[in-house]
Amino acid sequence: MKYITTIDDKQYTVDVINERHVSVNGKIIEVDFHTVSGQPVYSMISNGKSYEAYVYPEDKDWQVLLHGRLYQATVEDEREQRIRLAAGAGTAQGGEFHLKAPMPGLVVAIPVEEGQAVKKGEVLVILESMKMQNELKSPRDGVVQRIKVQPGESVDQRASLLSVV
Amino acid sequence: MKYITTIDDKQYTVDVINERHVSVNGKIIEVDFHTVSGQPVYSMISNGKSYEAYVYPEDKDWQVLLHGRLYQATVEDEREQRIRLAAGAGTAQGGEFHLKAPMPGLVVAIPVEEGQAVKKGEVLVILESMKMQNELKSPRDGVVQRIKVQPGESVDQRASLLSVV
Amino acid sequence: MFKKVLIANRGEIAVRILRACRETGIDTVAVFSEADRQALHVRLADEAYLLGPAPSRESYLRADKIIEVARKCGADAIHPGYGFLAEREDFAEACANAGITFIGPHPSAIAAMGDKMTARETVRKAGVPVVPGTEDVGNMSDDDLLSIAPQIGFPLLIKATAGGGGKGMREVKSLEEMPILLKSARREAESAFGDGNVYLEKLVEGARHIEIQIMADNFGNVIHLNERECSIQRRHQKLVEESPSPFLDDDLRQKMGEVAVKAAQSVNYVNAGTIEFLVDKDRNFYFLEMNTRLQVEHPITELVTGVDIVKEQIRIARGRPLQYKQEDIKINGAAMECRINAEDPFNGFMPSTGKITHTILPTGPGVRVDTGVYPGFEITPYYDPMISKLIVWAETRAATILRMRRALEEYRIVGVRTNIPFHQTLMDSHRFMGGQYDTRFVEERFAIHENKDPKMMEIAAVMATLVAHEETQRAAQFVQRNERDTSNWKWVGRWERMHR
Amino acid sequence: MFKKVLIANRGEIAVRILRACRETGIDTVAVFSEADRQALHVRLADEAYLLGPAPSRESYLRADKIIEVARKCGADAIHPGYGFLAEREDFAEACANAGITFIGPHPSAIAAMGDKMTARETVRKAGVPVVPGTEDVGNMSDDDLLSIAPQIGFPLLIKATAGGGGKGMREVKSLEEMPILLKSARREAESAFGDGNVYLEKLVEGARHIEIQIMADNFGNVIHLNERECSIQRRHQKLVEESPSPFLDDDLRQKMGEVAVKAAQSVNYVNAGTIEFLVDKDRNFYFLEMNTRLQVEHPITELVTGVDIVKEQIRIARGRPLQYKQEDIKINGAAMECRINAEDPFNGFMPSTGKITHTILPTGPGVRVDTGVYPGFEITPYYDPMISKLIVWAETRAATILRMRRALEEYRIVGVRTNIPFHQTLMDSHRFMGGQYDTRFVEERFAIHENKDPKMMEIAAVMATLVAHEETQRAAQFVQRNERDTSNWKWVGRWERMHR
Repeated sequence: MKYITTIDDKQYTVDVINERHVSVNGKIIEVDFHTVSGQPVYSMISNGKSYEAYVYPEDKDWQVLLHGRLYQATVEDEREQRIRLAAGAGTAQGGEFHLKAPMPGLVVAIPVEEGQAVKKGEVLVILESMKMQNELKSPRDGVVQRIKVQPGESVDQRASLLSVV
Repeated sequence: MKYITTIDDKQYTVDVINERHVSVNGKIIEVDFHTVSGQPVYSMISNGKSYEAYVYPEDKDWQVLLHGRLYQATVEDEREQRIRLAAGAGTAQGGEFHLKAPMPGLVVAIPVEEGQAVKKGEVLVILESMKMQNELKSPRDGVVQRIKVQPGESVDQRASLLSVV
Repeated sequence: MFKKVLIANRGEIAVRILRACRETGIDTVAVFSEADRQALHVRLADEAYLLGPAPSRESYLRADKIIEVARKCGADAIHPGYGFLAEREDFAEACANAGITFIGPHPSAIAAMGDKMTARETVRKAGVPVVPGTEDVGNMSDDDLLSIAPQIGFPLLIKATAGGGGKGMREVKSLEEMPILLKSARREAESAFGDGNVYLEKLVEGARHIEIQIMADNFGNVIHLNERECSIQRRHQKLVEESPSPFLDDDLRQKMGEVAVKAAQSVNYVNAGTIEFLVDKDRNFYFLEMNTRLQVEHPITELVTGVDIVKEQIRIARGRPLQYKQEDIKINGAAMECRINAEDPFNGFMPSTGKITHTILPTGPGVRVDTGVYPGFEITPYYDPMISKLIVWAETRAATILRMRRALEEYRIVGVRTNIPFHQTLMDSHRFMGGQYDTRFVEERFAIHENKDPKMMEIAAVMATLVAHEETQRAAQFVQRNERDTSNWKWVGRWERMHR
Repeated sequence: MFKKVLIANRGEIAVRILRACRETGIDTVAVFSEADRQALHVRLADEAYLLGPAPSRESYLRADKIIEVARKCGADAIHPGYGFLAEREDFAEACANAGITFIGPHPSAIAAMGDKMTARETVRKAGVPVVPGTEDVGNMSDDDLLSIAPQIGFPLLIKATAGGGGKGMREVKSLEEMPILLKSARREAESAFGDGNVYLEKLVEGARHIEIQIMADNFGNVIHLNERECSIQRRHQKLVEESPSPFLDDDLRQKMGEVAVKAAQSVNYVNAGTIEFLVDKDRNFYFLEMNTRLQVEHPITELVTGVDIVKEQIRIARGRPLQYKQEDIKINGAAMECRINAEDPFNGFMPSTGKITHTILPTGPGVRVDTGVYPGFEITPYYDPMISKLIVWAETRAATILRMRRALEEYRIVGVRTNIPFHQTLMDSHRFMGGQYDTRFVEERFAIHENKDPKMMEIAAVMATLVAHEETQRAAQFVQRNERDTSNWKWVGRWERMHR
């Protein structure tokens, strides 16, 4: 069974050949893969090297905690990727970014205005939570639209704050 | 809902009145009972006192690990107890005891013979396992019957070794 | 002798104090907010009482309720931990009035050190060097502060009079930006301490934050337990502490210790406390403030001196003399603490809320973990993001760093993001290893690279794929065997849970 | 400098050694049996290789395979841990022949001390006092032993020549019972060591088992790291160890230390080793045997001396001189270790196999846990029942006992029975607290009462009932909502798993 697995911007074509063999981007490797029962812990021995990872789902992705580092992997089979690419062609790049509150908190400041052009990394909202002031930044260049909250307002987790178009 | 709960030889009539109240042998106590999510850990606050216990099933009983001590509790509702008592009347006391291997191992010695009378606590079989010689003892007085193994024999876990009638 | 102590706190420090009580044969009383019903301090205590809803103001800051609980359950003493009510003189006073021992200094000492401006004046008169800054005592208006600022010179710091822990603190580079920063500092101070009052202090550049732990009893004995180096900070929040400091020599250590004892004596201090200093490049040191309570980072001092600070606090509060003389206090090896916060170091250290589904603690030689969380724990936005402290001891500083790396790698926390990758990167930093850092190091000269080894990325990809593949295979089997009465998503979720 | 070390062991000690390597920047190679594929030492190592089926003879005792693995993967050295191949001179020899450093003494020293009869003779000649017993060297027949026994006097001990750890050891009260005990001792020795040879030793009554840790380098430096008191035993298996011993004073400590160094020197010993002594009521001490390897209980010495014994073993094997001189070794506080075994103390300490479903480790000040198990770990009958070591340090022996009580209460192991209740009862024993015990204490003068507080029994009953009640309620709801396609039992099981 063939999968396309993406971590950051890197794509891996992983073909699960059988229980002991996998090919990665065409290169066949032997794997001894085990689940530790009752835990999301997996152990893989490949070519003598031992790897332990916690692998668990988060939204549609897989989180892989490997040797103390966290990797976020998207795993799709060929069909899924075709569907996504077909669907995504229309909206993927040009889509809106909806800034949501990552946690409940108090909106301290909104240093941008509707219609304002922002760069990737620019602060959109300052949200106070866990006794800290947290800067919510724009993940890409765009124009601010639909600011739905005001400074001083308390918001719930996942509340829509504003959009970047 | 009323239950008869037994620990060792002690019986408790526990009536779950509602979410916050339980009566134990007729005495009503207030309880604040919580599960710790994803774990068999329970926290109970009653009359200001805080208790944490691991409660988990084993065979038909419940194991309660409370303040570092382990209790084995049998919980039955009234109907279950009636059925058991009715069924048990015929066989309970006079039933055979079937000695089974608590773990895989090597039978080192069988210091008893068929037909021999044994007392509670007398050694029936010596089983070597985990690099230790373990003495399997009779839980009650009786007569040894049906010895199914020989010294030097390897046995699997739960293999029948002999009976005490 | 205390028979019962109420711990007016939550999280790891409540558990820490509870353990000290248990090891001294004292019964423990926990108090908790609605958000903390399942918390470890509640489960481990002998008694536990609800204070109120999750927000601190309605629970852990309710001095009246806490004293009421203590009185009703017959507690002899209250340990306030750090934060919350620990540095409120009115709370210490109220305890005394209720006939309950407050495990900490006298209210007068808390008051004297609690107002940071008063504290500066008090210790200055006792001959302790202070950072140049506002010298008046009392509330100062924005106008006053704006007019004084140029005399102090820029850059300077706005600091909360009632403050501590970096809250209500702002760095000011010029007069122009000062009004807006004053406003936000006051707002933060008001929200953190209920007091928006601020003062100014010159920013000592290239400085290190080094503090001295002191202990004092009711018989006039005051000793110091050497220093802790706390310069690894981000936004004035300490992240890593170590003892001894790689910057101090015995001579400076002794001088600072003596001055710290003097500062404590200037307010007739009793119980455990900490004098924070700034030390500049030329080894001049300046009093910053005194924390009149147990510190988060007290364990590193415990590991190098062998003194159990919390047990000693309890002894002192019981009216016993200090068990130690100054000459008993030696430095044995080196200790370091990493504060493990629920925040994402790859996303601006954004706090991460949610449920911790699994944890594996590092153990083995030289490793101590002080934690209040556990699998199933829900991290809420109501409290501090610090979820545990990883504390390591070894014979030398170098061995301690290597051990910390090992322990960080072993530590697994699944379900929320943590700053463990930050600590890992820090332990790999040559400047940190060389002890070459000051309080600006993390923000100005340190970058957390994701630094992903391509080989490991490939392994992660393979492992994720194999897990996804197994799930698909098993889910398919499961679906075949059962009527599907829920959506596919739900089945996968259920399957997931079943196989944990 | 070693770049890669193979650890020829499993369980907690493999993890312990692995951590030392990691903290020294050395890559680690694990080896494992089929039963241990998921074990912690396999998962934490950099490399891992299968040896064979579960039984030790087909896996961890396969010296040939282990050396082959080491050669193929390019390991510079092998650490044998304790047990398995640790005291096999042929293995140490084979390592040397393969050009791989054996982290331990020279084969000649292992051989000299490995044959217990030879060892007695060797140290006796060096002026070390030994327990009266058989004085010949070489295989002795049952007839020989039966004829010598009356000269030694009863009670006496049959001991395995190749032995250690109580295996193949039998206490003999009279000549009559001796033949059958000889037979079973030889059988046990044969199965444990592949060598059924035994010898006799007078049983020193009321004796304490006290051992001295020594370390020696290749440059003729030999030091001792003081004593460990190991008299808390059951069937010659140590259960609790402490350092310092409550029985020794500085004078006796120094004498025994000097004699231990002499014993080590008598065989040109290099690396870490332990001289076991019996100490009688009158403070006479007798050499018992030398363990030419790391001991299970080494951590308590680490905690009181500050020396990392495993790291020092590696340094010595690398040809470096000892980092310490005798005068550097001080006793700081008191440490104690409880061996946590999977066995049921209420059922004759019967080993308990099965799966560990949950564990919570005790943490916080002064607590160290060395463990190779984890939630999901399956305890098989193939290996030792010891699953972890709980090690505690505090400033005084009394504080250590109190801390151990706290830690034992916090330790949760769910799924198998453990001897934690035994340790809890021991820590409550007045005789133990008073340090009044010898090697027969546990078996002869100590009873583990269930000692169930009626109040706690009632609480346990209520909690069990509430859990059972909740399950019934939820199972009923679940059944209503779904087609029941499996038996009720299965549904409950599934429900169970889903809600974990």
